[in-house]
Amino acid sequence: QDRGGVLNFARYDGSKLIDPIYADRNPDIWMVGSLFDTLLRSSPDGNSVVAGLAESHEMSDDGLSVTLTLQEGLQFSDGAPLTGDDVIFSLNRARNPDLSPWAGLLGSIDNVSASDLTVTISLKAPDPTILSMLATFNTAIVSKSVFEAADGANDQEKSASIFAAGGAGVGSGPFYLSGFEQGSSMSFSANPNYWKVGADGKALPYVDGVEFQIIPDDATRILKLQAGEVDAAEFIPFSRVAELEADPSINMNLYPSTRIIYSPINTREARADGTPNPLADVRVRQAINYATNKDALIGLVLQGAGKPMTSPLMAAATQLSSDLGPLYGYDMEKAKALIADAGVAPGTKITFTTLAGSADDSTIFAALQQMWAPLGIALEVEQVDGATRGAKNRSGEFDIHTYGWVNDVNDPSQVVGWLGHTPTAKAVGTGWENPEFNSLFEASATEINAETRADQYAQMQKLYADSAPLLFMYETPFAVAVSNAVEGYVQTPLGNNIFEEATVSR
Amino acid sequence: MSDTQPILEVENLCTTFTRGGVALPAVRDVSFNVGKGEVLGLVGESGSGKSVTLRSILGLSRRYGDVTGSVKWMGQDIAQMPERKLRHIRGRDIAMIFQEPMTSLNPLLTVGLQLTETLKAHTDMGRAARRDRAIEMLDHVGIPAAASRLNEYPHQFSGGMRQRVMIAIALAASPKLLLADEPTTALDVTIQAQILDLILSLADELEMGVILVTHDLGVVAQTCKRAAVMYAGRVVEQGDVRQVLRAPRHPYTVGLMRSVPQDVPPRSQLYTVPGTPPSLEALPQGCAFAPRCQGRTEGCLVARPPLEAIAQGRSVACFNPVIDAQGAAA
Amino acid sequence: MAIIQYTLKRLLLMIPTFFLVMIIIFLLVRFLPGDPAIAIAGDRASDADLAAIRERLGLNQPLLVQFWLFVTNTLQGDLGRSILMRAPVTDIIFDRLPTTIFLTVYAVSLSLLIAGPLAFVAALNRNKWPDAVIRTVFQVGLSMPVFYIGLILLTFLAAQLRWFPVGGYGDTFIERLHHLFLPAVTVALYTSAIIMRNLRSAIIEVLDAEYVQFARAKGLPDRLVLGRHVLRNALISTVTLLGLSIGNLMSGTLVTETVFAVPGVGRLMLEAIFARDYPLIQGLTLTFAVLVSVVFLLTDLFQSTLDPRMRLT
Amino acid sequence: MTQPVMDIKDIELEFQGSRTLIDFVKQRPGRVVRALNGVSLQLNKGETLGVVGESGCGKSTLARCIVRLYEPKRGSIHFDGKDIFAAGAKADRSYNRRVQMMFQDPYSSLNPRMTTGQILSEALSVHKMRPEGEIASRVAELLDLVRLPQDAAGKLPHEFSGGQRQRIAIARALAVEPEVLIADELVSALDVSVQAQVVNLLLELQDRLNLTILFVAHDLRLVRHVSNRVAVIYLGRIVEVGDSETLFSNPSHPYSQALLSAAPSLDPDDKGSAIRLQGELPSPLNVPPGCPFHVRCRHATDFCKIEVPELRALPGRGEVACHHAEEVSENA
Amino acid sequence: MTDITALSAEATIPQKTRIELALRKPGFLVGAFIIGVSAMLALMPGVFAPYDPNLIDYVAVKQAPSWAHPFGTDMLGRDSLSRVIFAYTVNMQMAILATVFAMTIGVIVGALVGYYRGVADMVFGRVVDAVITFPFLVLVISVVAVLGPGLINMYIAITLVGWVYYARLMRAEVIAQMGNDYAGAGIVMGYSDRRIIFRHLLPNAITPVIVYWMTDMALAILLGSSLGYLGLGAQPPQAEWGVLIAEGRNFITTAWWLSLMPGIAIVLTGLGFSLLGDGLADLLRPRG
Ligand SMILES: Nc1ncnc2c1ncn2[C@@H]1O[C@H](COP(=O)(O)OP(=O)(O)OP(=O)(O)O)[C@@H](O)[C@H]1O
Ligand SMILES: Nc1ncnc2c1ncn2[C@@H]1O[C@H](COP(=O)(O)OP(=O)(O)OP(=O)(O)O)[C@@H](O)[C@H]1O
Ligand SMILES: [Mg+2]
Ligand SMILES: [Mg+2]
Repeated sequence: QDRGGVLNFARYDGSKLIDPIYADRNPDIWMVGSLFDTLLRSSPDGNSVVAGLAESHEMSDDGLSVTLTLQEGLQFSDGAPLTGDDVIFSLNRARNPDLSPWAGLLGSIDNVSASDLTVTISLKAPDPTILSMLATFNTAIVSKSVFEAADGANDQEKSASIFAAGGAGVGSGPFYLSGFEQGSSMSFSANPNYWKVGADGKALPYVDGVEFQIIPDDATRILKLQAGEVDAAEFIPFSRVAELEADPSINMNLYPSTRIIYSPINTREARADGTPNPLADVRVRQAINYATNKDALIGLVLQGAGKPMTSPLMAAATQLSSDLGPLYGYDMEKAKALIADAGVAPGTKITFTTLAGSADDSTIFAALQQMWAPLGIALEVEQVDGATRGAKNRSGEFDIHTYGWVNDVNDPSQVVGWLGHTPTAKAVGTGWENPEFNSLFEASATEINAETRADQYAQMQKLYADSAPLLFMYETPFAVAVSNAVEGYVQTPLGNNIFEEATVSR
Repeated sequence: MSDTQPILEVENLCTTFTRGGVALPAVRDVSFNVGKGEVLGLVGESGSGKSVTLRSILGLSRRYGDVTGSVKWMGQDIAQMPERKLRHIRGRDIAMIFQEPMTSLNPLLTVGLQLTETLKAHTDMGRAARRDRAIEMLDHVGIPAAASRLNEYPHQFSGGMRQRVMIAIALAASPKLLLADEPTTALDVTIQAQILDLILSLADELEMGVILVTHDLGVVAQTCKRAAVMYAGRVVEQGDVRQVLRAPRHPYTVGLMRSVPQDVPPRSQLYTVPGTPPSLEALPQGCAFAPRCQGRTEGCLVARPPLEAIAQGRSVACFNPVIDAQGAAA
Repeated sequence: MAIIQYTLKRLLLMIPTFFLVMIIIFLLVRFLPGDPAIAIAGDRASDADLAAIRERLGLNQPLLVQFWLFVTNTLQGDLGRSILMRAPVTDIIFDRLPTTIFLTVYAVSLSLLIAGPLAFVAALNRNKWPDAVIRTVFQVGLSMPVFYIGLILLTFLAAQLRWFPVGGYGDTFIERLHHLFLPAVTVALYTSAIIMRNLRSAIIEVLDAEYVQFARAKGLPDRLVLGRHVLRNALISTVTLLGLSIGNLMSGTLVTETVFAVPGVGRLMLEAIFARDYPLIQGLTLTFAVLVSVVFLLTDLFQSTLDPRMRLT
Repeated sequence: MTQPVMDIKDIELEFQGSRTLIDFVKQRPGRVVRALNGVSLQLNKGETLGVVGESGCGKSTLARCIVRLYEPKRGSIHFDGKDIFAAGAKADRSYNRRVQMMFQDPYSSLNPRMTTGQILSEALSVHKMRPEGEIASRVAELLDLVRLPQDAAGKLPHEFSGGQRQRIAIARALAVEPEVLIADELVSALDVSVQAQVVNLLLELQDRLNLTILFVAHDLRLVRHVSNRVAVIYLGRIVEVGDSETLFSNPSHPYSQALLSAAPSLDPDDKGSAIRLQGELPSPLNVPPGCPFHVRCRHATDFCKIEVPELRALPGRGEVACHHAEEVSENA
Repeated sequence: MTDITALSAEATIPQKTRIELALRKPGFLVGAFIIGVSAMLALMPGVFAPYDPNLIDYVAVKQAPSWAHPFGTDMLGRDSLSRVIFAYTVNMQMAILATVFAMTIGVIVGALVGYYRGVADMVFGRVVDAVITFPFLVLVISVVAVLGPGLINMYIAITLVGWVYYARLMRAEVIAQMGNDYAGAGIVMGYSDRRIIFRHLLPNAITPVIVYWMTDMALAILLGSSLGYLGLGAQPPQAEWGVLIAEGRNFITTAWWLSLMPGIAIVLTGLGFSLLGDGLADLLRPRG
């Protein structure tokens, strides 16, 4: 096994603050795992949890408490011992709604206590997601003493100053932060005290460190990789995948992901400006779904590197997803029939809101415009930036727009709540409201019987598929190109960048 | 000709510019001599080629047009001399004062520097010596407190003083010939008198030849020994200043003299030369003055009268010179 | 002494300008559609979360109060905390500014180096073939979009020939020169075209000026005539122009920094706008305004050192 | 002959240099150019009044005040008994019709993009001098009047020579049938031979149209030739005014004497007895106290440094502003 | 007297027509030619483009230049040549619409402020200072962000910022022209201020503005395509050079024609406007 060396990694966007509870953007979230450890970890297939800092865990029968046993001799990256106190501190911090935007995910926790190596989490109500949550970034363990010693009047400031100072000690992940330049670069150094051992029986990670450079421009990022200035580049545009696959010195990796690309459809009776909304009619929504040739879209946008969504609510890699594929397979005749049935006048104008500057969006638009033309739909484009798109989604000022999703949590409840549960987010702003769906969702939140819960999810997916509040598009992998020198780097379906087993040979 | 051996002999000097593909013969076949200590007046209307003549003598017109003919400085032809050699004559032997005192000094450099750089180029004086000489020159042209004004910039001087600074620069290296292009036009009459006095006295002291360009006949009368009259790029009449002014032979000179309102009844109609000077782009075929000339003949419209000597030191370019015209000061 | 007074005067004159600048910035930012709270909390946040964030940022206060806070805080040197970067805006800007300044100065120096001598060649050969060639080449440079040139240079000189690194900006001075060469060339292509155009016509004009003719008539060697009399005068208008176009020059860095992955304030500006990072946008525009004003001031001072007519007595 | 149409009383005019911050800090006012310092002058019907003086003495400023391009700080100008600067008077454009000005630079005073025809018909139509239909024929008449060929109407100013341009300017002024003409250095920009043509035209027109002319020039011979009366200005103040022949042959003010004697004679043998003035021209930025000329005057006494001399009539001469006028004119 | 006849025969200065002189300049000719052709393409793209620019062909993506597709096809199988040609309409429209309002406003404001000076001029001075202390692009991007991306909003943004530059130029030129006596002559003739400003000063002061306008049109195309590149300008699938380059940039090594052709179009048009501007400067100067 090659050991040592530094891995140079080109990112599309920089981290701003890597702290388990404050990370809210993907570039932050996906790096938490490198600096911090969680009590449990997701299994490689993503369907169960395995040991992390806690070597074992046990759920009580009534589902109201979880007992975990920490490994012996755990240390933070500076060698200080990691104890139950740190766990209590970290979990209380994570579930404090005044601090963490993610606190809601831990709403079921009543109390956390620890004695010696045993940590007990008692719950207010049964929570089927709790184990997954203990394997999620926001419950990662931080050092209580480091936080106590840090500068700052409150937790936010302490966190920021710890991050700004960098250095070992705050986490126990495979690396610690050793350098940071806002928006341009970041360095990780190997944590010598990391508990996990590699294939050679010595402590991981194999590399001495990882150097990140932030290069937002896709073409530049690839050029850097091709020029050998970096060893890996993430977020390769799919249009370049084939070219990089052909490059013998580069491995083009397409990691399975939970990312789905879909388009919320405004289902309200009237548009925000008061005009009647043709898309309120489920037949119209179904028709445009049928009229959309997903394979062609995948061909155009992803150069084939993706697959149509098979579950309406989540990526196939997510637990509990049902395979309903082909979900609205391309069928122009059916689409035309539905449109005729709904009585949509030819030349009906529908606005498609896209993200300014996104090549994918403009390709999707161009394709949809052509695909839907036979239905008599005149598709028009409206370009906005991300912030505006979010605001429009909230206020329902759109007909259709593109959106994407990647799971943060290894459990489907988050995405299903977001896409379908009206009280959570008006079903991604579509305004779709189905009482049956809502009650199924609410029931599943406390259902600890795995089978019942699975059944509830299957029903929700069926309901959702039928009324098509979305234009169901496709799932995409994470495309990361790495040089031949690199091995063992992984990006998980949730997007986390895993460097602990990566090696570079020079 | 002049009483002394000529130091400058200009022969058949022609300068032609090109503008938009059209040839502009600004100076045509000009010939004259200047002797030691002699002051030659060059008069003529605006655009008649006075300035270009002076600039061509010094080789400054080459960059803009085509210069032919010969310019003999102390017997040596400098018309075709390469810049590198010519530059040792410029400023040292032949100096020039420009028409516009306001624009002829570099606004960004101190007066002192502009004075001493000439000395540096032409003498081997040391720094201090150059400075002393500069002060001396400024003193000479009547600029008070010269030492303190060396570090001042041109804009801090009035028009008359700038003109004097230029004279000081021109005379710094004690040239043997001074080309003075309308040194007083921009100035008030009272200042004009001071400057002319200065140039004359220096010409006298240093035995310096001077070509004085002006369009003020009074200035010619008061300062020059000989006068040459230019019209449309040519010298049309040349001779002793008294003869030229008192008994002009060329019809143009006659017209010029008579249109000056002197010794005529007040508010009476003045004599005028009809018409306007021709444009260089469209010079008449024959005598350039013929279209305006009352005494013209058929021949004048076809052939160009050469500048011919009609008496000792006197020449006229006209087929039918005026015999008895009364000059203004006759 | 005079210089100090002059500077003082210029600074005083800047007060109303800056007030206006602050109003423009403030209003512009508030009129941006999209909610900074959403930008902070993400699309998935609940309405209550958003309200809390607005409260925390003081965004629910009346505009006038917000403006007053903005002005008073700014005067105290406090530009607020960046929403996006979670750090004080001043820190972030001071972090990034040197890179942009370095890039700009580098680009201007390159431009002068390229355009200066060529402008002389063109002016001295006015309307002859070297002039035509030089002018056309620069004209083409002026007509090329920055992002396109950047792309081409990157692809061929950096990625394929590997003469220059593709991105980043190095640590030592020499490294920086090397790293930032391509971005600087990209910016310089535009700047040098402007300089070349202007300098050429300035030189031509000065060459014909009476005082240059007079300098020749004095018998000065060409070296002195060109260097002392011509260049100095021609430079004044060029430097003025350069100073005036500094704003546009910095616009160039906006795109260049994005293409070349240079972590400067230009790129930051784009990020800030897209993330509705109000404090950062405000801070950055203000910084730009200050920077540009400082450059104007420097240009003026430079001009008044070169041109005694501009000096105050 | 002695009926004044224009009565200028004691006008003063300053140009305020912009007040710099340094001025502000030092609490001093900005730089002031005192261009006119109490000028009084009458213009009689049908006469030509010449105005002479050195460059920058305020000749043009005076001319511009008369046509209301500048408004004096103090003093008044009455035309036909009416104050031209009185409140509301400015709205009356008929004054601008009745009093016309011609400028020194014939090129810059004509709009380079308008043909002669347009220039003239604009003047005619704005002031409704003729019904629309007759304008063309009137333009032709005017061209005739100033002896320009008829095809001139279609040409742009740059296609004319300097003398012709000046004639266009004259035609424009005459188009509105004015009573008073202000000619500011009308012929200074022209060559001697052309000057005479324009001056002849002016004299002829004056006789025909009974115009009153204020003739500003620095060519003393020319002023003497055309003027009935002459005023000599020094540093924004009239130092002598009087009948042209008398003043030229026998100037009374020491400055007039110096000025007239400095003009070089056309006779090479008449070296004249030029009076050489010492010292530089004082600038209007810094007008000396007392008699403004005392700094350069041979006859100056201590009294001259304190007391400003008034313009007073001298028997057998015109009016002179000199404390020592009597002795001085004796000596001359 | 002799002079009456002689005077009317006076020679006027012969003058080559300025057009004739301008036509002798190769730069001007080339510029006029380029812009002429561009205008033609912009007005009638359909006549010259071989294909529908928006026709997607899933099976013919990224084809190299060939006889059928002289500029190849793009990643959606659209014909690049047709897209470049159709982009002429947008980009030439950009050149005009992004500048013409700014110019009109700037010229009027500049002329008024330059003529009257006073308080309005001082206020104007501060506004100019404030606007030019912002980098142009930053201001335009912010305004576009406020108004939302899109061509119309881009024009509004550029106009809002750009008029200042015209006004500054116009003001300076009007003040310079006021130094000429014809403005004073107008006042002396008793003409109204409006007549003096708009009939006399404006036509004379506008030459540099028009020359600048030419350059500005070239810059507007550059700016427009920069914004298109950043996604703030033209809307897809509208073909616009900046967008086309942005689309093609990922394929610069594999399908170089995608970005090269629109790149050439931008450079050529920019060159055309600049050359035309230089030529016009000579042509419009009142003296030959
Ligand atoms: N560099 C040049 N290029 C083209 N034409 C020129 C150049 N220099 C002078 N001329 C022309 O040559 C002619 C003679 O000009 P010159 O300056 O010698 O006249 P001048 O007699 O000195 O007149 P003035 O009394 O006005 O100074 C004029 O028609 C002028 O336009
Ligand atoms: N607009 C102005 N602003 C400031 N100062 C001025 C202005 N116009 C004239 N002056 C100054 O007022 C004084 C008188 O000027 P004026 O033009 O009246 O002189 P002039 O006698 O006509 O001179 P010239 O014979 O040179 O035409 C001069 O010092 C001049 O510099
Ligand atoms: Mg001359
Ligand atoms: Mg005057």
